[in-house]
Amino acid sequence: MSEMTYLKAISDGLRTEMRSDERVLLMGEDIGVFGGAFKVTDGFFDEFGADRVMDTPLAESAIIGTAIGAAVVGLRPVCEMQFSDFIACGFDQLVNTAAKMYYRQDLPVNITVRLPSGGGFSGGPFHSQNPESWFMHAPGLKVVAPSTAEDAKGLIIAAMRDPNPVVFMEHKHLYRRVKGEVAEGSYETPFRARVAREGDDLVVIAYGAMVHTVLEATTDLAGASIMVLDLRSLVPLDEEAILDAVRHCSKVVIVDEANETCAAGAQVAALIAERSFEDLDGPVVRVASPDCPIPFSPPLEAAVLPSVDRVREACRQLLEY
Amino acid sequence: MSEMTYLKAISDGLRTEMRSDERVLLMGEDIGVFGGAFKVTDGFFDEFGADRVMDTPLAESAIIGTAIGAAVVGLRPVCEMQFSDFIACGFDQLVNTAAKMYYRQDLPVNITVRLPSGGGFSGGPFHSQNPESWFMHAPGLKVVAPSTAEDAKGLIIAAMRDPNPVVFMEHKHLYRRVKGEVAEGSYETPFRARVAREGDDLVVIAYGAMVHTVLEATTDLAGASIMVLDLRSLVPLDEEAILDAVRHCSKVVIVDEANETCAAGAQVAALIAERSFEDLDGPVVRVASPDCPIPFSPPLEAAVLPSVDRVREACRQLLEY
Amino acid sequence: MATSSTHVRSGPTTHTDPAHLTTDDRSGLLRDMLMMRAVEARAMNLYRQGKVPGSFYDGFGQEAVSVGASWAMAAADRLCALHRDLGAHLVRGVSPATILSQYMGREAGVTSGRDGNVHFGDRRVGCVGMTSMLPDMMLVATGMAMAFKLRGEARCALTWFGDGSTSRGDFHEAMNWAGVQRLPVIFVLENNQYAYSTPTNLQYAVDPVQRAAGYGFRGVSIDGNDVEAVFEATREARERAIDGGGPTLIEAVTMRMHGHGAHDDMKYVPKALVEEWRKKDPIDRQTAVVSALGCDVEALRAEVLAELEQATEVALAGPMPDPRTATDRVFAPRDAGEILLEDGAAPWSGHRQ
Amino acid sequence: MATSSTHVRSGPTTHTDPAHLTTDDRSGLLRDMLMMRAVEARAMNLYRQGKVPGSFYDGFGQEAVSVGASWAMAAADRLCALHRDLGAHLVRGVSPATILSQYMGREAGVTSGRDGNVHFGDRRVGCVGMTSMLPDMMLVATGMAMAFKLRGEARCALTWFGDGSTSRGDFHEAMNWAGVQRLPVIFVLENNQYAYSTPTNLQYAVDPVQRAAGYGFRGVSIDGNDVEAVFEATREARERAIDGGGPTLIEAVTMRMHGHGAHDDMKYVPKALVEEWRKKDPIDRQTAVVSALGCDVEALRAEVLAELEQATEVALAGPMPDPRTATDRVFAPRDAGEILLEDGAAPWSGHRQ
Ligand SMILES: Cc1ncc(C[n+]2csc(CCOP(=O)(O)OP(=O)(O)O)c2C)c(N)n1
Ligand SMILES: Cc1ncc(C[n+]2csc(CCOP(=O)(O)OP(=O)(O)O)c2C)c(N)n1
Ligand SMILES: [Mg+2]
Ligand SMILES: [Mg+2]
Repeated sequence: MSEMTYLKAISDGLRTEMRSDERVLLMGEDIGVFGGAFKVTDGFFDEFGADRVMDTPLAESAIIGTAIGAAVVGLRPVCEMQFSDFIACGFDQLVNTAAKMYYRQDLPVNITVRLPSGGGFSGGPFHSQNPESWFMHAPGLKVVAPSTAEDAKGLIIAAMRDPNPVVFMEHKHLYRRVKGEVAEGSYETPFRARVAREGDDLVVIAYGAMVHTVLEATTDLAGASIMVLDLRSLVPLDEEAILDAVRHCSKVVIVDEANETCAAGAQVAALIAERSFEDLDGPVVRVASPDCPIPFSPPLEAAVLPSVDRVREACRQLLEY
Repeated sequence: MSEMTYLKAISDGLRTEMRSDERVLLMGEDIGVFGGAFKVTDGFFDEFGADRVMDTPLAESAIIGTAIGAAVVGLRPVCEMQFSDFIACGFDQLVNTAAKMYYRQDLPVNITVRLPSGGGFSGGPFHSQNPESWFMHAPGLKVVAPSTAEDAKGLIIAAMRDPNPVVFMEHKHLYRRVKGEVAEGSYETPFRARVAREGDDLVVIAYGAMVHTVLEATTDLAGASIMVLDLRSLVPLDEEAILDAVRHCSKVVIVDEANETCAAGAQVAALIAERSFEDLDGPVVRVASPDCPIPFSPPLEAAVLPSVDRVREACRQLLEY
Repeated sequence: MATSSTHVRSGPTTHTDPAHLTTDDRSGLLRDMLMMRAVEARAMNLYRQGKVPGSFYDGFGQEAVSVGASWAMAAADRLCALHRDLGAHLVRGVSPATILSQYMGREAGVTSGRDGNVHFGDRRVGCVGMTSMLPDMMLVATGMAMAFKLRGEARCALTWFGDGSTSRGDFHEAMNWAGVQRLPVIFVLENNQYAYSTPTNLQYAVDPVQRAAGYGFRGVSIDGNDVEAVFEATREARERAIDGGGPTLIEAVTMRMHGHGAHDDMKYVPKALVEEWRKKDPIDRQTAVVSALGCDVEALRAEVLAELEQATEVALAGPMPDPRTATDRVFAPRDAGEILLEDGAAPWSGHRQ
Repeated sequence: MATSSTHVRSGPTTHTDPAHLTTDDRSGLLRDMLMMRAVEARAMNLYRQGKVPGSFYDGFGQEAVSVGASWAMAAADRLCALHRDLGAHLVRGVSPATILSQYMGREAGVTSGRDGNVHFGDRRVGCVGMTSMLPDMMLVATGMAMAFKLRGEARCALTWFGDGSTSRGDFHEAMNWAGVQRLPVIFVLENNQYAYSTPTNLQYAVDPVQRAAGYGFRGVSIDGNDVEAVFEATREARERAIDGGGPTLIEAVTMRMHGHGAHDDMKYVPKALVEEWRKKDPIDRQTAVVSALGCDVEALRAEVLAELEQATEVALAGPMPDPRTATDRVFAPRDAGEILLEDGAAPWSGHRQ
């Protein structure tokens, strides 16, 4: 065990798997010599060389498309988008070619697509997006979103080993802010939810960076006992864990950093509305970014992203319901 | 008034607006000499010429991107994707450049993007998709989806006049199957929901092709009085009409042809779960395509798309709840 | 300028060197073209009878392009065939019965009814099923070639695409990537003069074969209705690829002799153009070549038709897929990690030497 | 082949014809470059003081490219400036105070704090704010040019982009579209040798200026650190565009003299390369030209700095945006339909004749 940041845990997972599986190949812009825009692959170039830590042309469709090709002949490419926002430029290859290949042709596409996502540091409209729900709505893609260092390592390893295309949401704002004990060597985190805190009066469901916002917001909230459920995986979605938590607490708040409409949280809310009707003692409350681009200027950005205060207020109101 | 198909109503709307506003320009693959893959622009080339009914190269990003450029200097381009599925190839320009321009720069982007969507005719995984929820999750885009000939004309005209980028979902399976009385001349359909049938015991919420499936499924359903709400617009979403209907009926079924997870219906369900808690006499039931690519072979496709039977069964069960 | 620029101008038309083809090869090429045409003609009939759901596309008049190019490929090479390239599947070893089942959406089709018409690729013969979005497969082929190069394998990847497809960004991203990495990939531009109804002058100002030079590799334009010329250009490109000489763009100039799909009467194509090209029919041409060598083409034709009859019967007798399986196979199970493309048939005698 | 092919090979380097520039023009070019450098240096300071949120990118050493090219543009022309092109905004008339406000996310910035750093364009001076996804603006510029051509207007559109940006599909789609329609659009490829850390040999095998020929229009490579050469090449391209001669790809060869952003120490760039280019500083060069003409460059410099001081004060005194407005303006109101790009400043004397 050693303590490391969320970022280092991702690096550690990639490195561990690359050492044990020579089929793993990293592809992306500036990931080699430079070590990546966020330094996730710092030092990899020296250890693994240009062939396995490939500095690609600036071409997202090509990164995904060639990775698919390499995968179906036996490599296990991990693609980095420099920011998750740029996946819009490789969208077609991901949702059409990669996602549907196994269903259509019985041919698995073992690629992992790393998407550094999220806001909170004045990245503005093109460097702050949380695009996960687009991929939840593209059958054939798995989507995971760790919130802790431990899970970051375990999920990136599991993603590389999963024969399906896996979209790995890594939240930029967690990279260096979040630290934790991480086991040495190789392990996999299952694509299932995790109870981040036990509780009885209300459950808050979140994933990625919002797990931390939620934990902070619900610590010592007027003495209430609040469960926090960290989804970890969005596809597959751990429906059982969600329904169990709601059954146990009878009240639920769902928090998304993404824009509200058709976000992951909308799916979770819809699930609960359909399956937990008799368990609910109050409305299914959502907290999310409103439907606008994520603004650059700090006061504007702070007004848009779900804050500790907004989550706390939502919980307080629901507790009183 | 004259009776025409849904398809002809779209043509009629385009033609009417082109005659009165010379800024309107149609762009797309094979829309000129050939009149479009579905013949929506049949005859337009002869009437308006190659400059206003532009046969473009096979390049979706270019179609959207150049349309944006033309719009900000005063034209009003209407882009046709040959099938809605191909919008994945122009995704970036739509969600990043068009959608965010007004918010970022105070510069409206008056483009309309026509997306012939939906399944039901063995189009297979690449010619049957219903991608509307991707665009609902891209702030800055309006999204409309007519179900009738009358609304098809009124919404396409309103879309062209709206200064924002509007995604116009036209369901291929309605093109020639659905007919209706359509007023001559110019009119706009508001971006609001419409009660397709009054009722008191249960409301079914749908849009596009599913409105017809729902109307058929709920005609004479064990004597129940079933309201059908046709959303018509997905962004903006007519929240008031939805909440009113639920308040009135206390039971709701939401039907999507799209894949279930994070679909438009998920957002509607989430809205109801949050805002109608005290009005509900039963779970918020959803009927949608399961999360898989839309298969080609008729028995497989029929097993996936929401059918009259599935909707009827869902309503029956909820009525008995 | 800190650029390594390799200026390779487009070369002249490659001519067939018959030394590479035995008489059996040459009649084999004809046989596969005959079978492609026969299968598509049959499928068109089945379509008109309502037995092929959805829409129907064929490669009538373009048989030489897919057959000629795939004939040059070795068993370990990998292919992505497009919608005019039925011949490639036949060459690689997919049976006519499987193909007809595929068209009809039957369980025995390559995709078990999950995808339609030519949107398929049998992974057991080294083919990736095409994505409809054109030309996505150029990047997939480039990626396969990248893997071959990284592993130091003497194999190559090949894909086809049309004149219209050259307008899309993925064409460029693939050409550029393949050029930068000097990959063993062969791009066959099937220039059939139209993209649906759109003539090439609305698609490009300069013939795309000229662009190869701007990516640092060879571009060659050949007669796409001469199956042996297509074979020879591909064979040569393959040799270069395997030898580390990088990619090749082959433009096979041909003509789409049917509508874009079964629904299209192609009124937009000048009649004279069609007439002109009818005289260049690739099957007629190869028939003349093979007849001159003393082969009995009529017997070959009869053999093909007999095989097709049987295939049709088999296909028609097969069941439709079970609707309860519709949502199976969205995700591969964990142990599917070892399922990859497998080797295909490689009929050319040169591969057996 | 049913293609209309216009073979236009890349031309030789264009040399400045000083007849097109008066002494005032020549010192004006210098002034704008001085101001660009001064504003960016100030902004970098403000960034280090924590007053510029997010990240910070500049165009140090590349001032000639944006200033020279935008100087050739007329008021009615339309521009999309990229992240190294601050000079273009200055030339078109955006004030240094507005720009500093923009960097600091203040209400008085062009985007009222909604977008950051150089991600802006003031529609009131005919500029479209860049989308971060490179090179999306090539298509937007192409679309503006298309509208001009359709309406028969004697105007053109211009956009810049980097060497890295040429690898993306949108580069190709724009080049191809512009070539097919022969549009009045000017593409300025700012080749500064690197895309973030990626050198050009990983980006392309052949210098992209060679590709223009493959799209049927002129490509020219010029010294991007010679502001008058950039001006002249752009002026000439603009004349051709307005005369119906179609697009031009201008490659301005330059060097990025700072890191990709403020966080980047560019260790990956050979020191010798930086040293070599330091001697070619575009401001030094134009200073020599203008001094030789008898202008008092020191006075000019002082004037620029004084203006900058004042601008900084104004910007620093301005308020941050009101958080309650954060979700305003997602959609334009119905009557916004008439809001379009407006004319910008066009300082070149040639436009006043
Ligand atoms: C990205 C994309 N846009 C649109 C289409 C619809 N479409 C299918 S085939 C076709 C024409 C293709 O022309 P070409 O590349 O010349 O191939 P051909 O059919 O002539 O063989 C079009 C527009 C598509 N398949 N993919
Ligand atoms: C589509 C896309 N992918 C990735 C990025 C991230 N990114 C920003 S600038 C940059 C390098 C751009 O290089 P170049 O085009 O040469 O411009 P330069 O910065 O050198 O002026 C990258 C990779 C981006 N902006 N857009
Ligand atoms: Mg074609
Ligand atoms: Mg650069």
